[in-house]
Amino acid sequence: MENSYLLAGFGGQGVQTLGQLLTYAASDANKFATYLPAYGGEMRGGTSNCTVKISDEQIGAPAARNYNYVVVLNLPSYNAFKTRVKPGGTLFVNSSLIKETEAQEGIKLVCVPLAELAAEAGSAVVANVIMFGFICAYTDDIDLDKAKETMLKKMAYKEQFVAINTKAFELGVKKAIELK
Amino acid sequence: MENSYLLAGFGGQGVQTLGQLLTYAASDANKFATYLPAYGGEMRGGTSNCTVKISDEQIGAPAARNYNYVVVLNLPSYNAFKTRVKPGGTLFVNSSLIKETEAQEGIKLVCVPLAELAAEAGSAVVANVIMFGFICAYTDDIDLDKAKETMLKKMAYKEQFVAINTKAFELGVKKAIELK
Amino acid sequence: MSEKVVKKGNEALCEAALRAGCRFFAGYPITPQTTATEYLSWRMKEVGGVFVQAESELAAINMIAGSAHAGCRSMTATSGPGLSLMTETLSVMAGTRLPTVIVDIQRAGAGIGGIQGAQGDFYMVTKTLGHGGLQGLVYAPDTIQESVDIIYEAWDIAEKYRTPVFIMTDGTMGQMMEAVEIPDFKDAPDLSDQPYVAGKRKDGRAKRLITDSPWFGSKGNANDNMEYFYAEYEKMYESWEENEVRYEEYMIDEAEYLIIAWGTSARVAKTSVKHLRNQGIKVGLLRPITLAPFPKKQIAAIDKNKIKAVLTVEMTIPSQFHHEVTRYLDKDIKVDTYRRGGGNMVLDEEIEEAVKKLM
Amino acid sequence: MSEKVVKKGNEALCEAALRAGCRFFAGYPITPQTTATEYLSWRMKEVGGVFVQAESELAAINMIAGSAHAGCRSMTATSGPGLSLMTETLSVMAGTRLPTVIVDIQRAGAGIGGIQGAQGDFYMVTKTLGHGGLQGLVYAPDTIQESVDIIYEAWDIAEKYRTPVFIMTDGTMGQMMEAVEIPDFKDAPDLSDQPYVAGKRKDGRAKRLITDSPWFGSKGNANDNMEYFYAEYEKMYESWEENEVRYEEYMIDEAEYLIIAWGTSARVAKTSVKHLRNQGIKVGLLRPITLAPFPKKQIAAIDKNKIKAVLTVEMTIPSQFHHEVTRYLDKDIKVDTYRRGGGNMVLDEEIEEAVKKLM
Amino acid sequence: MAKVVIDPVYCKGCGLCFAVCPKGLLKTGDKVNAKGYAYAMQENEEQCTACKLCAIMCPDAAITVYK
Amino acid sequence: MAKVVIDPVYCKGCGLCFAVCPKGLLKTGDKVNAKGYAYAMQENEEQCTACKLCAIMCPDAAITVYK
Amino acid sequence: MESVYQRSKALSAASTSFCPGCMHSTAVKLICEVSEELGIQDDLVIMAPIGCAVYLGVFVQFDSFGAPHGRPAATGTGFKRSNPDVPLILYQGDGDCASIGIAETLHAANRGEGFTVIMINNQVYGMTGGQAAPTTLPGQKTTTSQYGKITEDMGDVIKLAEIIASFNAPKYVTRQSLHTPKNILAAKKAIKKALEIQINEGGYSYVELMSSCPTNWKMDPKDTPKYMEEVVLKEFPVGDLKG
Amino acid sequence: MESVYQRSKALSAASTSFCPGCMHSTAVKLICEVSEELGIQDDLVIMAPIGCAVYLGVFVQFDSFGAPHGRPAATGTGFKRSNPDVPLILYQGDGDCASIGIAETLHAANRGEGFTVIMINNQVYGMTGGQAAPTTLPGQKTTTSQYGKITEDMGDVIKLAEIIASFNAPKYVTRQSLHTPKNILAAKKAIKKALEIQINEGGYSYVELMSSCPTNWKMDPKDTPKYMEEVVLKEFPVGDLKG
Ligand SMILES: Cc1ncc(C[n+]2csc(CCOP(=O)(O)OP(=O)(O)O)c2C)c(N)n1
Ligand SMILES: Cc1ncc(C[n+]2csc(CCOP(=O)(O)OP(=O)(O)O)c2C)c(N)n1
Ligand code: SF4
Ligand code: SF4
Ligand code: SF4
Ligand code: SF4
Ligand code: SF4
Ligand code: SF4
Ligand SMILES: [Mg+2]
Ligand SMILES: [Mg+2]
Repeated sequence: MENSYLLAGFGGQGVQTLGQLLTYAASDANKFATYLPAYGGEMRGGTSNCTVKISDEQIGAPAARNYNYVVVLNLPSYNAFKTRVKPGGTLFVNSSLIKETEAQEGIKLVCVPLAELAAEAGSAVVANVIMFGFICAYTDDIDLDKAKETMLKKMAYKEQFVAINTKAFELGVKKAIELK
Repeated sequence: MENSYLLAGFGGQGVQTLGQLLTYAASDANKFATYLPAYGGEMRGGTSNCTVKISDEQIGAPAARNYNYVVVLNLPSYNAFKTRVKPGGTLFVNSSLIKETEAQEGIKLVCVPLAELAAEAGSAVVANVIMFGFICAYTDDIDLDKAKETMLKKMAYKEQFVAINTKAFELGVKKAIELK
Repeated sequence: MSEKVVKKGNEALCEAALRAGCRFFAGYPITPQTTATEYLSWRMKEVGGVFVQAESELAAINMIAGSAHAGCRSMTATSGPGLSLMTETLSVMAGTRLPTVIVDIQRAGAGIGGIQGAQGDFYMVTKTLGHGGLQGLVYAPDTIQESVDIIYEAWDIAEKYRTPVFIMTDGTMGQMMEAVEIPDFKDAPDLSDQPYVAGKRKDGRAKRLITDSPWFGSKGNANDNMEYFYAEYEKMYESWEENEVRYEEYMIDEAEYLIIAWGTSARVAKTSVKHLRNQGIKVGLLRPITLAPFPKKQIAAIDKNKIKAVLTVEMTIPSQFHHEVTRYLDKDIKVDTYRRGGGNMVLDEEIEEAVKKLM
Repeated sequence: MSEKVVKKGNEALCEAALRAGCRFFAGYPITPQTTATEYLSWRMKEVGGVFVQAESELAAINMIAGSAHAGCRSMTATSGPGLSLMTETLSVMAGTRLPTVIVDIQRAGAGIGGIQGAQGDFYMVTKTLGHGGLQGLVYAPDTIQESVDIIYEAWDIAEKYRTPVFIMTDGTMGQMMEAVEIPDFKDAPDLSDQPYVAGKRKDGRAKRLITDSPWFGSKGNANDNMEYFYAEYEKMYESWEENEVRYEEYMIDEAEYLIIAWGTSARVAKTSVKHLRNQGIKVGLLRPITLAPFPKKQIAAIDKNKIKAVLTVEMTIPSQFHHEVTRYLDKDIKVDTYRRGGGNMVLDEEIEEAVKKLM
Repeated sequence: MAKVVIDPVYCKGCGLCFAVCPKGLLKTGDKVNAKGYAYAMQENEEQCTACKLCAIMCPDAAITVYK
Repeated sequence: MAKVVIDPVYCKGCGLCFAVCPKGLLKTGDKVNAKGYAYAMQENEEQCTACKLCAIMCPDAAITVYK
Repeated sequence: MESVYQRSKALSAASTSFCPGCMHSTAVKLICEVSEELGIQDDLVIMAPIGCAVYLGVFVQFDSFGAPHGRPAATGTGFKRSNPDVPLILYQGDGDCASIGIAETLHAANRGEGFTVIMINNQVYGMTGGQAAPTTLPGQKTTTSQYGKITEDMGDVIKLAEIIASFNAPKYVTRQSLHTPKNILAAKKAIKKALEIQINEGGYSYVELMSSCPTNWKMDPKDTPKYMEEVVLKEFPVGDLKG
Repeated sequence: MESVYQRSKALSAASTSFCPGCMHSTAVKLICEVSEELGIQDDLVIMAPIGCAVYLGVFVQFDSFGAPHGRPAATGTGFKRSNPDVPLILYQGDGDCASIGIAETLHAANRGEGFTVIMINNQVYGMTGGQAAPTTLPGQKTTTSQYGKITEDMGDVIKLAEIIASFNAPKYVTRQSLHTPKNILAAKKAIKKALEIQINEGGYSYVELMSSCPTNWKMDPKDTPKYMEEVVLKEFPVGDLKG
């Protein structure tokens, strides 16, 4: 089993951290995982994106033509990447910023009201942690407890962040279960 | 017929000009001719030398292992190049500066008292022109009249030099005929 | 004890370099190498080494030469444009036979080109280090793990042969993260007895003259001496072909089709091989790990009676690696190439399609 | 009217460049190129052109690029170490496709090496202009006369293909004198309409963006656009193999032995061929005049039923040209090489001995 | 009677114009342009003196000043 | 009682020492060394004051000064 | 109502690729405005650097071409010598001009080549992600000086304008800043003067523009003017240095 | 009789390859004498340049190595940083140091690398046969300025010592001359001071030595001191510039 993810958003939305979290978590769960950022000058003033693959076997290309899961957190990303979902795959959109979405044949569209969830968590900064929880719960790629553990190890370097990150993660998980 | 020359001496003795004169003269006489100087940093504080080939046909390498004619104008050149004469070839030594010479088997040794001849010509500067005349007359590679013409064209850019260069050339020729 | 971590390719490589005893790094920022320079800018100090952000790649390469002359394990990392600027000094190093490590994190295209991973420096690095025709050893890992393992022994090999060693990765391998086992710290040997190391003359040893060794030899006059040494170098390069060739054979059992690829292309091709095998197509992969020496014999040994066709894969246009492979491949074997240029990565599905086209 | 003179190789070449319409030269002194720079330092002014003594070769090559962007026929000349310093910009020029002329007056060895003539820049110039794998056209005359004739049309070809053109001579050819026919002055064409020429926008023409053309194309996103152009470049290079290959066959009638050599080596080999023919040995010479495109087909066409053995000759060790020849030569033909290194010139008698050894 | 017009195509919402307006008329708007930037807007237009300071300051030449 | 000794191995006959000798004791000799240089010699040794100026001036460290 | 300030016609329709609040955009805008005012829009040629301004040619309505990182001054020399009548601007970053390209920069200035250098001093390598430049301030944190720049280790601040002003050949050498409207107007005047000298008398001119890199300074663009005023300009005082 | 001046033991038995009267030999001699006096003969490492002094290592009894033309300051940086205890001299020509290598020279000086540069200013490229250097005097005839150097064309005289002295990091910057015994003694003192600073305090020092190239100046060596006094030193005044 190999799953591929394309994660995209605006500079400040933390998609790189999101991609890295997925990779760390999958590795901690003894899976193979790769993370590849779009890097360098081309990002200037544009969107930020990265790709992640998670597999039971050694992974070849860390990128793909189309992805099992495409996660878009803002409108320009939606426009750029909405067609990059594999048949049978899922497109996650941040419905707080992306208001108008068209249904596409053969793929599943999942709307995540990220701003609302973040408000609930008490901070906009943890949007990517919410999304992390959401993805883990939705895709079942990574054991949820392991994922939370990894996230806390990487994100909660200060005691004060543990609670909010835990809450964010769980909000994401809850929402995923709801929408699944 | 192809003849090869190796000409060597001390920096100021004008061996490069000598080599070029031979090349100009042979070319003017519608022969093929090449001149190749030893060049660059390696000359610093050492001897100066060059090689000339004159032929009825297109010339290949402008240098050779050994030469038909080796002309050495000072002692270090004599020591360096005395063994580079082809069997049957000729070694011309400036006997004014090179006092002790050994005979070598199979080659001809010709001593040219260049200082004396230059004194006779009235200037040390024209030693190379003397040698030019000498070589032309000795080797018969180039028609003597043509050689003189070329020499005057190249060397006697000022009227006042015509006479002395002519004299130098002829002194060389005379000596060659004498020693031949 | 080695350590398993999830790290960026560039950072894992640099960490392994430190653990191999490298204590001098000079580099100039260039995408996609920057994360290497940035990492070492603080990490090198932690291990007591020297980090210099050079004013240019030209300066960087000469700095690591200077450090090598001091007996220190030194390295630089760069990408195509920077590597081109290093050419003159690379040829000096090959002439002086200085053991250093140069990492080329390739990006796309000639000139300014693009910043995405590519494999277009193959000829530049393998054919001749600048003018004069001398060479170095060139390694091309296909995973972060292999790049770590290779750099961990790179100086040992560099010092064994007194030669610059190249490690060629690319933007993809440099920027991506995956799990990797980083080996333990080991000590660099004392190199002060080496003929290229200057300073600290002990016990009245004679002075050393180490500029371009073929200059100061005793084999006749300057030309003949240089000629002698260069012929010796050639013999050394030939000995590499006997002793230092590395390659990987992947799922070649009963293969009827063979992919030949290196670095990231080969990594991707492995997935293709798996997929195709699952579809019952008997395909395998031959992957040169050393690009110089090139596995000439292994390629020449590919049996036309067993292999129906060969596909080379590389991430650069015009072809480079492909031409090198076909130089040695039996002329009777059908061969094609699949390439991407401009910084586009080859993808497993693309390779699979290309193999099927050959069938 | 052309003019017959006895001139140094470097000076004859430079004079012919001026007559071909070159009006910008930038160079940095390096033996054995210095006489070219020195000659043009005064002579360029006489014809109304610009001479710049650059602060380095790196500056020189960029200066001639700038002059080409101004629509001027520009050139530089250097030797190995200087050419290595130009590598990055050569790759830029190949990418931007700038028509310029680069003369490499080769000297011996890698690094500082020696200053005597040699042929060790073969790979560097023919395999890839630095990183990224692009190429230029490469000419290798074997006499001063041929170097004059080639440079006289060099810009015409450079402009036809929009490519840098290389002329490879060596210290011997550069420093020696012989009689040569120098052609008449001709006018350079007006290049202001060329897409790489900036300034003087007339009649409201649109602005031009000429940095690295593969950057600003319209073939999809940045990567795809670059990929497209590089594939086009490859096609152009392949077209050169059809249309631009030049070579000389010398006394090959009924030849049983064939020497393959270029530049000064080939010049010397001609004498050997004559000598051997006089001795009744049926030997001929095949001489590539273009090194890129390389006369692959001509070499591949050498008939094993007619030719008993081939001898390659080159003035560099380790082998470069030899490997390129054997890549194309029928494997059934016996082949050997005769080489000199360290700046030693090959001599006709040496080649003759080498041929006889093959018999 | 003066005003400024901020072109949403060019405005990147950097806010450099805010502090230089002597009247404090400029602020982040509530709309986002195609690139995703919340571009600037002028409020209390009637107080604008067309002093041009904002336009001079604007790196992206997004401001046209009318008088 | 002083004097200088000029080593013909190192002297290149450049003459730089000639003008700096306050006594004018140095000049081109009549012998030529292995490299072909007419090397310098001291005359009127007895006038030498061992002032060392010649030796300081000599680029090639060919002069030893005795006192 | 009439417009009293509008977008220069010498700017392209395309928005620049610079980050929000980046004063590279300011510099480009000023060059365009000056070219309009001098009526040289059709003639002016601009060289794009390797750096954040690498796509410069896309944003302006001039012919443009480029050079490898650090080499504009050499390439510009070749261009201008072959085309002395064409006004030429070399647009360069501080890394480009003062680090890798300092040899070409200084030698061209010393020869008095007839072009104008506009040097954007933002104290970092912007394009590659904020590494230290020769202009990085002592103590400044960058991605290669994560605990603050130690000059003993990484070198002191290089003041290129001062070095260039010490040469005889340059006709005009100035340092200006882009952090306030007043400074921007002064910078514009300087650019104009430089181009006028180039066109009317010929000769070399150098305009260094103190600029910002909010992205790599990790600073809200709104905070950059104050930081520049209080910290940066202390190290890099503005004003004419020559001519 | 006792010898009161003799050939330094740090010199090799081999005669230098420099031309008669060339002051390269003087400079090498002084370095050897200083190394003896400081007792660092076994430790001192000297970098040979590409230039007439390329064989420097043959003439002295020190470990030596080289760098490509123009790059000694970078190579020296690598060496000295990895071996801070070893005294290091970079022996360079004016072409090497101020033309092709000016970037490396200035950046190393600005970083304050802990070595001593001895720069031989003979106003030409000696080794390659006397082409113009950045130090060539206005009007001076060389093989690339056969009618005399026109500074508008070939660039003004570059005064490297002055530029280097304008940096903060260098500890000692001086220009001395080798054309009279008095100047030679002063030059020797300067070399000694530079090495003492390097060894005792650490830091960068630069000693420029005005020198001759009788061969390429086409001048009898005997005439060089007068020419240097009357012409060269007018353009390049001697004395300490810093420290
Ligand atoms: C030879 C070479 N080395 C390195 C690079 C990578 N590079 C691109 S831009 C840049 C620095 C840009 O900094 P600066 O000149 O200050 O411009 P800015 O982006 O800050 O405006 C570097 C190092 C390159 N393109 N080429
Ligand atoms: C890259 C490169 N370019 C050019 C040369 C040729 N070259 C050798 S020495 C030299 C100049 C030497 O002049 P300078 O540094 O002043 O030393 P000098 O000989 O005058 O002491 C040059 C240009 C070279 N060796 N390498
Ligand atoms: S023109 Fe002046 S008053 Fe009007 S918005 Fe701009 S800065 Fe404010
Ligand atoms: S300065 Fe310009 S770009 Fe920035 S917010 Fe104001 S109008 Fe927008
Ligand atoms: S020591 Fe003084 S007096 Fe004696 S020869 Fe030398 S300079 Fe003259
Ligand atoms: S200065 Fe020295 S080398 Fe010159 S002539 Fe006098 S002793 Fe000889
Ligand atoms: S990275 Fe910095 S310099 Fe580059 S565009 Fe962004 S803010 Fe401007
Ligand atoms: S060429 Fe000039 S610098 Fe070189 S050794 Fe001779 S005199 Fe000295
Ligand atoms: Mg910058
Ligand atoms: Mg010099």
